[in-house]
Amino acid sequence: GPAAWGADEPVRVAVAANFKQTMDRLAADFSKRTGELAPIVSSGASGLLYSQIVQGAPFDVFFSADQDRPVRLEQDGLVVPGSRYTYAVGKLAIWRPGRTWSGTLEQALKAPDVKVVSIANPAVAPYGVAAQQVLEKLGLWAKPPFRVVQGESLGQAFQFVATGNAQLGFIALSQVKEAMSAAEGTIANEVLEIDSRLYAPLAQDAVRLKRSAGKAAVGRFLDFVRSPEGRAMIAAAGYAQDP
Amino acid sequence: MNAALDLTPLALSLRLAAVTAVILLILGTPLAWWLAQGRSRVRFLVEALVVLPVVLPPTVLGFYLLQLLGANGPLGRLWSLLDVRLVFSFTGLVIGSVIFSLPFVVYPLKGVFEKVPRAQLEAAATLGAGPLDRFFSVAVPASLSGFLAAGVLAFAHTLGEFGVVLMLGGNIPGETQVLSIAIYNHVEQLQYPAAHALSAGLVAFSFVVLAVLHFTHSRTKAAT
Amino acid sequence: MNAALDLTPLALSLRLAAVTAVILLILGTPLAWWLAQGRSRVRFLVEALVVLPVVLPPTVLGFYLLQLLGANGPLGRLWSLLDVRLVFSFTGLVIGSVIFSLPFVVYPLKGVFEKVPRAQLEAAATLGAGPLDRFFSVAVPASLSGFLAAGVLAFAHTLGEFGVVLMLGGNIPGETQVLSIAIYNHVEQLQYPAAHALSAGLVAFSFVVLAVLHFTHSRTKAAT
Amino acid sequence: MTRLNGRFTLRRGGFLLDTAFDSAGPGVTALCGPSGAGKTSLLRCLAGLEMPEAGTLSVGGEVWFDAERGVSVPPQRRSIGYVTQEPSLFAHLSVEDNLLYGYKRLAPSARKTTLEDVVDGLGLKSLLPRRVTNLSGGERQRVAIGRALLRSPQVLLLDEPVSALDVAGRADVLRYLRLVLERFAVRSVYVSHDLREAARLANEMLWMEGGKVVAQGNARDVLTDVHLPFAELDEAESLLDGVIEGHDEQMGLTRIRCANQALWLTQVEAPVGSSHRVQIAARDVSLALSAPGAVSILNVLEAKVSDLVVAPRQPAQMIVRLDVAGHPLLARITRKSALALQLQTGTPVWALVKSVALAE
Amino acid sequence: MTRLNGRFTLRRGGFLLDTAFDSAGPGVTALCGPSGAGKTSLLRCLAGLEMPEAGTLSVGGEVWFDAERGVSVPPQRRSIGYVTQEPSLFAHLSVEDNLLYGYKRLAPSARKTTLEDVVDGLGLKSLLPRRVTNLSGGERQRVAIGRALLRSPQVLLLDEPVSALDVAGRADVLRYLRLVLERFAVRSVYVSHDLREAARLANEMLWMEGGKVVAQGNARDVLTDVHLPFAELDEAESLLDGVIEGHDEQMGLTRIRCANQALWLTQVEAPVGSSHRVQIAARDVSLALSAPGAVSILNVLEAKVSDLVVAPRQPAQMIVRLDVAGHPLLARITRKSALALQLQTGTPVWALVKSVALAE
Ligand SMILES: Nc1ncnc2c1ncn2[C@@H]1O[C@H](COP(=O)(O)OP(=O)(O)OP(=O)(O)O)[C@@H](O)[C@H]1O
Ligand SMILES: Nc1ncnc2c1ncn2[C@@H]1O[C@H](COP(=O)(O)OP(=O)(O)OP(=O)(O)O)[C@@H](O)[C@H]1O
Ligand SMILES: [Mg+2]
Ligand SMILES: [Mg+2]
Repeated sequence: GPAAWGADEPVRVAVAANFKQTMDRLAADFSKRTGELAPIVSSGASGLLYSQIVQGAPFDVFFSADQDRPVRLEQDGLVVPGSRYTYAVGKLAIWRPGRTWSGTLEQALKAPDVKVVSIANPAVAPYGVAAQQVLEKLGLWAKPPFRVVQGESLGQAFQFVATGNAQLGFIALSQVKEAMSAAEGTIANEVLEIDSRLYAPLAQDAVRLKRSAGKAAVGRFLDFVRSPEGRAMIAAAGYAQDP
Repeated sequence: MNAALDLTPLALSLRLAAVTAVILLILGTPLAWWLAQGRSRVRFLVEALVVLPVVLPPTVLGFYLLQLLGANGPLGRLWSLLDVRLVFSFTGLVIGSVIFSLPFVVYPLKGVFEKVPRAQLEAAATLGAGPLDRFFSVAVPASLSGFLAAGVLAFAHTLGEFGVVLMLGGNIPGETQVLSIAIYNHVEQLQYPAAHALSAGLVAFSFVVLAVLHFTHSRTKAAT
Repeated sequence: MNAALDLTPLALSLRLAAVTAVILLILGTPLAWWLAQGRSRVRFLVEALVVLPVVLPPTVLGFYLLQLLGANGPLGRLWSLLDVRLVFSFTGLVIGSVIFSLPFVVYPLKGVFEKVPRAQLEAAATLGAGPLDRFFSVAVPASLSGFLAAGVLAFAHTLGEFGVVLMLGGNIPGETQVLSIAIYNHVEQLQYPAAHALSAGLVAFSFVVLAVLHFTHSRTKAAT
Repeated sequence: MTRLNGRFTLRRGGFLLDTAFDSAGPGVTALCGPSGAGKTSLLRCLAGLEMPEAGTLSVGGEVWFDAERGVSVPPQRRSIGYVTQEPSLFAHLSVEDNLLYGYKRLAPSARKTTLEDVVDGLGLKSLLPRRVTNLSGGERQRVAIGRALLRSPQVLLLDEPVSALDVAGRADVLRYLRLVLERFAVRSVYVSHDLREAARLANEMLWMEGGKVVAQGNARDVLTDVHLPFAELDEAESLLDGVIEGHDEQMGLTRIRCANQALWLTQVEAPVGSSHRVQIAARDVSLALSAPGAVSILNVLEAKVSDLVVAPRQPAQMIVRLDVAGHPLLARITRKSALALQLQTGTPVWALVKSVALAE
Repeated sequence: MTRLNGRFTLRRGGFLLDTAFDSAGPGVTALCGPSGAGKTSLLRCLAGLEMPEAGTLSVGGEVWFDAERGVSVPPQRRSIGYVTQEPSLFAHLSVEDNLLYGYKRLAPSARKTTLEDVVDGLGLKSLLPRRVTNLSGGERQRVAIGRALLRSPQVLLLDEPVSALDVAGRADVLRYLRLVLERFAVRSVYVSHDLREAARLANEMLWMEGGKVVAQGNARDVLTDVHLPFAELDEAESLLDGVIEGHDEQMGLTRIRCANQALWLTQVEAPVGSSHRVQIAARDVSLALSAPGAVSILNVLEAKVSDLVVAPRQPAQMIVRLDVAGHPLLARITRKSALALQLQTGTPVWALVKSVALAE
């Protein structure tokens, strides 16, 4: 029942799937430093989290993968006014397993053995939109010399490459670190970060939800995420900060 | 974070699958019996209706259920008067799973119920058994394999279910984060070893449970 | 993007569901018959095995199938020698859907096959019908409702399926982007009117098809 | 006793059951008729398993069915035992549990018999723990009979209950059945194609054809009416009531006085002075104009021809109805013999009775 | 003709079928015995529906089963028609399609009969378009018989095929069956609890008890052997072969010469001079020491007592085997009569035969 979010309740965080691991680390670190309860982290696609929040999901803060959904929540009046801010800006990269990087992005994409390229679904994932923009800029979107397969999420776009079904994939730079931490071995030298001018900034916004009112720990957690320590952890995960 | 060792999602999944299977058997049995043996002319409409939950993608079904049962949904408001939250709780998972696996219980049961020999039901009636008594003393024992099938499908389908549960439950660790979501998360987070371990465990565990169930059932059949 | 008017995903979904249901009936029927009437002692193991595809979350199942059937997977390599691509193609969708809906075909069929009267099979044998002939001339007509149930479940479950299809298909518009993915995308993008329109269309269409099927079946049963 | 009366109109495809019946009882009413006459359909209406479009049924004064008033007592609340033409045992229960199915559903006070009694009477002892699916045809029938008896019904419906039994087994079962029916004053409707079997049990007979009861009455009268279909059957027979006069222990015979004359039959266990009914097959009766000399035929009765017709389906045979001191007795002889003996109504004759059996 | 011989060992729970048999044919072999004797089990072994642990079966010289050599021709490749004790019609097919099921699966050249013939012979015309689920018991049996006949089998297995038919229907069906069996020289094994019925059809009889064939032989000999179980049955009877001597058109009678004496029976449609077999029920035979005077009994035969025993189950009765010019004839009389007539082996007697019927 509603009594469940009393004062000594842990902070409940809804986070876009691509930021989940970073959030897990932030939460653990927060708890270790402050001695407070570790926040409970629920992840999902941003659009689904949005629907759940509208329907009263018990989340205190929402870390979206884009700016659109937090804005919508603001308009819906579910957000503590003034709490929206950009907590990270994503970096797009391409991953070409099996070879140490050389040459340009364009060369890589036009290599004859690149038959399948995976991206996140532009319809649902901001990174997909960014990938589409890159391909458009390079004139490879309308009639690509390869097949474009779309993952429902960044994770799936990554898996298509990881399983060898795509020779090249557009991923988030943050996934490189994740893959390393997940003992996939380092793939850092198989990855090329894409010039951020080729795509619109991947700003990811967070909001504090109104229902967290009166729960002081929420403010402390958000402060921690915004603190230099928190920002350092986000940067280390492969994100830029708000420009 | 070493989620591979966190057994909460597994326990939650098993509890959810068991509760769902039991509720589905309780709800699905009379429905299937009515479909199989009833005389109403509109049965075919209900037969079609029962299948509809699975033609929608689970996440989308979950989305609509969320609209219906959520804080702003018509049913959600009603229940919140009773201080019961239907979504983002175990209750929500159960409701979603029950709806989503309904056809997999109703159809196999209906199939075997149709084959209960009418002569045996009539014999039971002339021997003094009323409709309910006939159902339990004749139809149920003659349909055990159907119950097993229905239960197994409901249990397994609920174990693997993901979209509805994610939507209605909210992926809250320790509360609504079931095993399927946990595995999904691991895959999504590229934590493959953890995903493999959990998947293998789930598959092996399910296999053993199912094999034991079927083996026991085949023994029972041979014995009676 | 006005996908509400784009009927390609719908056509693809229907084709996928139909092909999957047909293949599943073709594969599932002998398997179910063997499980129902065979004498092997290891049937219970196979019965358990058949259910395993649904205990894994669909996306995760898709992930493993991708490993197996993909370019670097053992089966994928084999088939690529024949210049057949198993993933990111309609073939891939079909394979994934078939595996994922297998229990929903095998179990209902097995249920009715078990109830085919042995006396009738024996009568057919003494009248000169070999095993295959007996199966088609006695068991199949006696099990029509089981086939209907199996077909309906396979069709509907494939229509709504999402995770496996997404993983094996790669969501390629016009090729592997089925309706369930399209609807999901709309929901995810908060394009609710489009999502509602597609969902309502899918549900209404399915309802009509299913109702007609069941109505026809109930007529046939009454007539013979 | 329990009177069964009513009428039913039931349409099933091209078949129309449309008949009235009134059977006062007591005891067994035999229901006979050709295949497809509607015997099973009538029993199903009595049991409440068919819902006639029109009609009524009252049993011992209680209304069980009345289409107009919308009354229809469901089968489980009619006190019936129904042994169907093809036994439908519960495949998932053992023989014992099949037998006890109806018994368990009775209030202990309503139980008229016990498992032991029925098991002994029907010879089911060795079958009790068996599953029913691999019983032989005759075993299945006996279990079905036992199950119906253990329900201790007011009315017992028997649809060819012993058709799969061999002659000896059939006799055993019928003997036991007769005993139970009498002991508990059960009303019974008994479908049989074997007229001798039916006559041995029945007080009353119904003959159905084309969905209608076309002849009905006291078994003795119906059986010996030369204008009714019974008399023309191979198994036609007569029933005579009598009193036991004595036993010839040495020969194993019993003398019974029927129609004021003595008849010998195989010794029966019954006290001198007790009343019994005997049955005499028409084909076992020969006729002579004078008292015969030394023959192996024990029983010779003085009689008078009261009616005679040519057997409708066998024109070489005549059916002769005799009057034995007021009691009807059927004889079947060839037309040649009848002509040689110059039989006509009123001719005094000697009836040579080859075989006499106790009917009850 | 098709000889059936072999032996089977088949264990089913507590029951052991363990018997050898050798039935040379031609024609019908009757299989009788008490309920649970193993008759159905034996037929199922013949049909190939049971797999005996040991044994052999050869039919007309062809090996259908040999456990040791691992030979077992599957049912569908044995040329059998099997009418089971409880008819198992195909519920999803019409009566017509049921009838044609086996027929359609035969090469046209192997078809010995036609749908029309069978439908006419069994009176199934009006049932053809019907679904089988609502047929009456007797109708179901006739359809099952028709279905088996239309398979044009070499061997026909009949398990109480007419148990649900009324007397007239039964006679019609058996008449037709006899016709077909003869016309197409079909070998048949016929289980029946009605000995008269069996005798009317059979050349040979097997008696089973407790899973074993305990008596076997020519129907005439087996039936009249006073030491075999047949003779003690109520329905015990004798078979005599004879030649038609003439017809009495006016009286509707036929004279047949059997055992050198004349017997009268209901007129039959058969040319003078043709051979026939007649059956005489033991209970229809009375004995006299002197030639009787005017009686309605047409047939009086000179005979000699060749054997006599007290009926094992009915100690008041005696079973007497007569020798009528070398042919055996059974009579059943009371012990009292036997004593009065002072019968012993060798006593010359007159056999008064109440009723004679054509057996084939
Ligand atoms: N739905 C139906 N449509 C047409 N005829 C039907 C239907 N149901 C029953 N009949 C016919 O009704 C008749 C009476 O059936 P019933 O079973 O009462 O006969 P019966 O007297 O018991 O015969 P039997 O002695 O052969 O068992 C049969 O000829 C049967 O074919
Ligand atoms: N699995 C089993 N376990 C124990 N006994 C069995 C089994 N199967 C059959 N029997 C017994 O075998 C015996 C022979 O059966 P069968 O059906 O051959 O008898 P039958 O001679 O045809 O009798 P009926 O005249 O009653 O039909 C029966 O007593 C039956 O109960
Ligand atoms: Mg009937
Ligand atoms: Mg039998």
